[in-house]
Amino acid sequence: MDSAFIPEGVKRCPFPQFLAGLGLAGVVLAWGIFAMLLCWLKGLNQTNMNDSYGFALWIWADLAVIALGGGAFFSGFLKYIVGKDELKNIINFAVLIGFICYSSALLILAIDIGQPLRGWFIFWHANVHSMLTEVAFCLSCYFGVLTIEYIPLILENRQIDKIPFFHNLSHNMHEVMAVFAATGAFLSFFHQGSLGGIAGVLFGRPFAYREGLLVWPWTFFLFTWSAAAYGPCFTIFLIKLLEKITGKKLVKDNVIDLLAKISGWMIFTYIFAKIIDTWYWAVVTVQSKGQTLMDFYDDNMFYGLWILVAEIVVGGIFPALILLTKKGRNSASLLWAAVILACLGVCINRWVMVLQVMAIPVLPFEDWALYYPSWQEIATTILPVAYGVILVMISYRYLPIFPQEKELNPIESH
Amino acid sequence: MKIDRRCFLSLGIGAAAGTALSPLPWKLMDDASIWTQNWPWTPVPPDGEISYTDSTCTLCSGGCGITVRKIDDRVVKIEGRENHPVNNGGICVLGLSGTQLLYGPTRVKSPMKKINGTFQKITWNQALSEITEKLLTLRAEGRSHTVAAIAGSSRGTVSALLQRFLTAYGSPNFYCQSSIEDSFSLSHIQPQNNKTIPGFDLENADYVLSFGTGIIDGWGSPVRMIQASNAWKTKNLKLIQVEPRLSDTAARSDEWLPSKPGTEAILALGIAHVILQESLYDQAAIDYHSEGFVTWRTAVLGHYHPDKVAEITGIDAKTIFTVGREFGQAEKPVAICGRGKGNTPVSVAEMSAIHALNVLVGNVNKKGGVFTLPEPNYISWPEISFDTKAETSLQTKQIAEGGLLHRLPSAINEAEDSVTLLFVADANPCYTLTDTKEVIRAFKKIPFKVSFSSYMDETAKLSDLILPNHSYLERYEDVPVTSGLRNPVIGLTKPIVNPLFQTKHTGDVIISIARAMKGSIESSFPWKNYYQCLKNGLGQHWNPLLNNGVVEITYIPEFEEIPRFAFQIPNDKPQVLLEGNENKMDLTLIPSDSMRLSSGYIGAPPFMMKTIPDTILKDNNTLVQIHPKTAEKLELKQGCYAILKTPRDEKKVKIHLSQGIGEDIISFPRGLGHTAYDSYLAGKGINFNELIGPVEDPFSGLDVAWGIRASLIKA
Amino acid sequence: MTQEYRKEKKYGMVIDLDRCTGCGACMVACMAENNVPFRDNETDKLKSITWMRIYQLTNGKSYPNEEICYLPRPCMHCEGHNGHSPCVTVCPAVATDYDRETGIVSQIPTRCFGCRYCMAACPYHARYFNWWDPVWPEGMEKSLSPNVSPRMRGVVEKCSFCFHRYQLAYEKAASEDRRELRENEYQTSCTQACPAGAITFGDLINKNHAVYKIKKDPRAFRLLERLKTNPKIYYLSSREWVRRAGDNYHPEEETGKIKSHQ
Amino acid sequence: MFPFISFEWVWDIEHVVFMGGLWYAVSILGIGMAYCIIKAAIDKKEV
Repeated sequence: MDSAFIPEGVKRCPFPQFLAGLGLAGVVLAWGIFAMLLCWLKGLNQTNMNDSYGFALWIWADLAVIALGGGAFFSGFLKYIVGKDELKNIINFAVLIGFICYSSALLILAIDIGQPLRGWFIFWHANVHSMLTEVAFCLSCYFGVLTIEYIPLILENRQIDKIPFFHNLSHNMHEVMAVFAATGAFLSFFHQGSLGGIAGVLFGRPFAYREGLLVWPWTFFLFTWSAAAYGPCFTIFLIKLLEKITGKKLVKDNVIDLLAKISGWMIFTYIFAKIIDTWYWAVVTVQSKGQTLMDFYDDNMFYGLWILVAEIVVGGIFPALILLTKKGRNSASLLWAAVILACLGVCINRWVMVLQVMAIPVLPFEDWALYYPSWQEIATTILPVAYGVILVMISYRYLPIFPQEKELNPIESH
Repeated sequence: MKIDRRCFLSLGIGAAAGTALSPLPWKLMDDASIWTQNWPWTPVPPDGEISYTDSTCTLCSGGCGITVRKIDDRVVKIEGRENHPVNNGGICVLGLSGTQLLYGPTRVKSPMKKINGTFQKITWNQALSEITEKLLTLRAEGRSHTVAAIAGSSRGTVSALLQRFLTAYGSPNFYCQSSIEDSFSLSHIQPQNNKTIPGFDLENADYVLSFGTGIIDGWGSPVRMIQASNAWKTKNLKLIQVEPRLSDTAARSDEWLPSKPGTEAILALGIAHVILQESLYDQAAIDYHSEGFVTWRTAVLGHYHPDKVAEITGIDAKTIFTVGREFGQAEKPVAICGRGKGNTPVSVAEMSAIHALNVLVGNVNKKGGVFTLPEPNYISWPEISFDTKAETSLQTKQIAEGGLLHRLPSAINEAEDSVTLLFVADANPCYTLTDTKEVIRAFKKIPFKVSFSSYMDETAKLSDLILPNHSYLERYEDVPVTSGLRNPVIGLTKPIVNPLFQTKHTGDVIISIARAMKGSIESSFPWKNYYQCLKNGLGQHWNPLLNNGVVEITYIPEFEEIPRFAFQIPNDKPQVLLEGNENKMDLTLIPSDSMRLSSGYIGAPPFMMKTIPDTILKDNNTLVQIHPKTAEKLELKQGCYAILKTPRDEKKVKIHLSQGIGEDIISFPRGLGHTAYDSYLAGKGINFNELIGPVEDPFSGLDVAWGIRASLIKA
Repeated sequence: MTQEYRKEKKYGMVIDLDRCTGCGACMVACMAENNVPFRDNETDKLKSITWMRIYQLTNGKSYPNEEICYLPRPCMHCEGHNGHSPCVTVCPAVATDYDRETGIVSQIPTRCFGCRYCMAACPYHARYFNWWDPVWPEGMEKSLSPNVSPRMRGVVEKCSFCFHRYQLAYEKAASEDRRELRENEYQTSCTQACPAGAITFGDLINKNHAVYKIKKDPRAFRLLERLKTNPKIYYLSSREWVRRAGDNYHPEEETGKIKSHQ
Repeated sequence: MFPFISFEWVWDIEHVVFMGGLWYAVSILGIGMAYCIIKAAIDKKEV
């Protein structure tokens, strides 16, 4: 039925099955959109956020998807700047995931702010000292870059490609893509960093506050680093997941292996830096504020040292060690474990840097503030997932996302 | 030109690009944000000319001077009046929230009549003729004495007018809520047929021994007391607080004596024992001010040795000795009583035991001490004229024996048709009287109830006719203040704004009813209107009052006019016992007062509700305070629900653990649990008065219940 | 000192906790002055807008040795280092600013777009978000003051040291050809209302103002001084445990002895 | 945001560096895209 649009030489599921899948994701999407509209029309009283939890689930989701979407900029950086050419087989997908993650992040931000119609004030009345301004600028610009990187992919659709203008445009864009990618990497570096800076500059919150270099707290660099380290893991995870779902091999092992190895090194070095940072912070920064490490992990119902262990050891050291060893990378189950743990690790890190910061009392006479999200918050947080699934489904069906798919899955002529 | 897909696509993209480059989206974006900055549903208060007018607050018995800020004819803020003898610029949460009462949804906007269970608007003419007819019929039937009235206070012209009307009409059934002043008066021998009121020169005292008095929790004139307590801080004066609970006053005192609840009188006698034993008393002053000292002295020395007192009160003997000595040796020591806000009387025995300390050390009727003052009868009106009807029906016995309001509900419940018509002015008995369930049952038995309330309170809601008074910011009225001051003060409320609704001054309503009754009743009310009645009644005080907004009544009594304190020989158990079976209910429930809770007849406005901590009210639940050990015994946890049972009622409460209360005591916030007023107040928490009932002082008959036995069971 | 220097003011407060009775008058005075909205259920204190909030501190001892201290907490109007208060630096849209003329941290609700970053930055929880549209029951909007615009849903608000009072006082002074305000001409609503006289307000760097002297009282401390927020609210307490509750201390450290940054 | 236009603009190092970086990035993207589109249009005509 839609075979004219499906890339040549690949096999896709029957159209009704595709539609059913779309419908399923669509229902979840509709639920999310309903919640989103509630938040916009009735206001943020639809959430369980409060004056102690000005930042809550959404901001975590925002930071998490941006970290996970970091695979796009880092693979782009590796391919176009460093020159790891094998990654061209994965870059399309990385760009797609990045596009989904970043558009979701922007949407979440638009729901999260109390006055969405005034959101553009962040540009117009920009305060250049605010990390959030930096985030907004770099995030929107980088989203522009991702769109630019995604457009040629769309233009490669069989039908669109027939139009000479689009064919040429696609060609031209590929030619200058390195420039765009470089700009993207530059922007990414800053917005990933400034997202880290958001927590790090809070000198009123000893749990979040970090010393740093010039105007940038250490979390600035740690966030960039961790996004570059963990983002590719998420890309690998999704490729593996897609391969499982489609029952096809989509990317050659050597490509995955290369990305996994780079990711492993990145995680390893990141977690090393993170441990030093945590140690310095616990021993010097926190002490100077009259507090001790255990003030942040004690005397409440949820946050214990387990979360620090989960983030650094389980979600950091473990996946790093697996990905660094050839054996680990070659074992399907270990690779699965590594990428899942890594994704969890970075998500925990973002959680801690948002929600635990809010939970910890700073005034000695205040108590821990614990919070659970309302269904509207959960629905709007799941919304991007449904949206992502739909976009992946459509893109996978109609666009040549995986250049190696044809070669790996030859169709017997009919 | 053929419109194919290709063309369509290009057109679409072109259009999008064109629109994006045009000013349109930017203009829309800008307009949208400007719209959010001016949302039509977010009010924009109109600007106008600022003016300030002085008046007097009537929301509690404190009588603070206020300065009202207006923008054109709108009241926007109430502030404390500078240099006012009562509050000198200070103000409390209730006084500050007054604008919300003026403009709030609880106002009764016109006369209302209950028809088939719902209120309907009627005109003033209809309302007045209806009430007049009722009164005339009752009088013709010879049932004048079945008309009763409840007033919030026994003082002031409006209360006096109502009482005057009842008297002229021929009913002896005029009631007011008893107060701690009654206890004080009864512990003195009156030289004339007049009440004795206490005057406290607390600012000049140098040692304050408080028996449960909520000095900064709303006792006396609250703002003035807070100011006095700070004057003590500056002067390094010692404040000793005797109280079972760590109230704000106790927390602020120099020494908190956590006595067992209800044993205050015994502790006072123990302290007296020390003073007597160590001869720290002032014999000359005792002779001058009191009677019956010698026998009393023997009794106290015989029965109240600190060791024994320590056992009963839980305060160790050493402390009793120290306090006794300090009190006896201080230059101007003052002992005061009246639990919490002091709105409920204490037994005469307790009052005597405590005030005896002041008399012993001779700190009576002198600077820094307690004064015995005559009731300030400042209103001078012509004599009431009676017809024979009135004269005879005035001879009937009061429905509630001794004129005690707390006896009224049971009297009504016991006898049919004892009250056929009830007026309620400046009072909310269906909320403030204890054993509220019984009160409401009695209230419902009365065929015709008339409320003068400005607000739809519990009593107004249950009435058959509401004749709404102007709010205190819309009317003239004298505001007599005696509570805790050195000298009585008369304040004046003034109309700050024109009446917003179709309300009428209660004074005017009473006068017009009286005039419509004709005959001797009419001639007892020879005034055109309330304003004239007020002006004439205040005589010499009127001009200074009108000019300054406040006058102080300084009166130095002659020797023979001074009421003399009567030393009461303490019996074996001077403490008031609690209602309830000790074996079935082994906990003691006591109320707790706070400045942020309004427990009087005015319910808390929204601003005030905002200040209530979540350890007292959470959602619609009242939290009771208990000691962690009590909780452990009862298997209760912080924040859990429990059923609180007393002999009068049972309620579901939440538990709050506190180290500020002794074991086996439950502290319950007073002032919540309204069922009327607005959605900001109604249904929030539980009314303490529902859980407790009257316990009479055998000597005076006053309701002196200070708590009740209770049990707590995990819900 | 030059004329230029004299023009700069640092308005601040000294709150005497020995005098404060916790009566709540400052809270309501603030609400009434600043058109603070209210709702049916205000018992969730994490969603209840109280620019001035009173904390109840306890010494943590058991009955009958427990002690209570009330601590009123307005916005601290932190100066941070050279005007870099925790919230001002993070606001992406300059909706909150440190006014160098008065030392007041301003908040412009029409500029704010509700990102709540400033709330995350403030360790004192002095900032409040309008989770709901403010609604006044019919008729009660008459009690609103025109000097302070009611805030719409979705924006952050906080104590402004009654900045409108400063402006009104300044206008009045200007009309009388005076360049400087007298101490009593500009006082906040809470200061004025406090029946305990616990709050003193004035210019912290003006030698003639009461606060200038009182802040040097040995009982004085500020909240969380170690965080270098440099707040302009000083507290006085003669009780050591109260002063110690004002900051985080290691067990071996002596109360008030930590060298703080200026 | 815009020098000369926005009233918040201050000629200090922060604004110059931060906004400079921003406008630099935006220019690259804008010029790049413009180049691609125009070239594509021209190429199309030549086909």
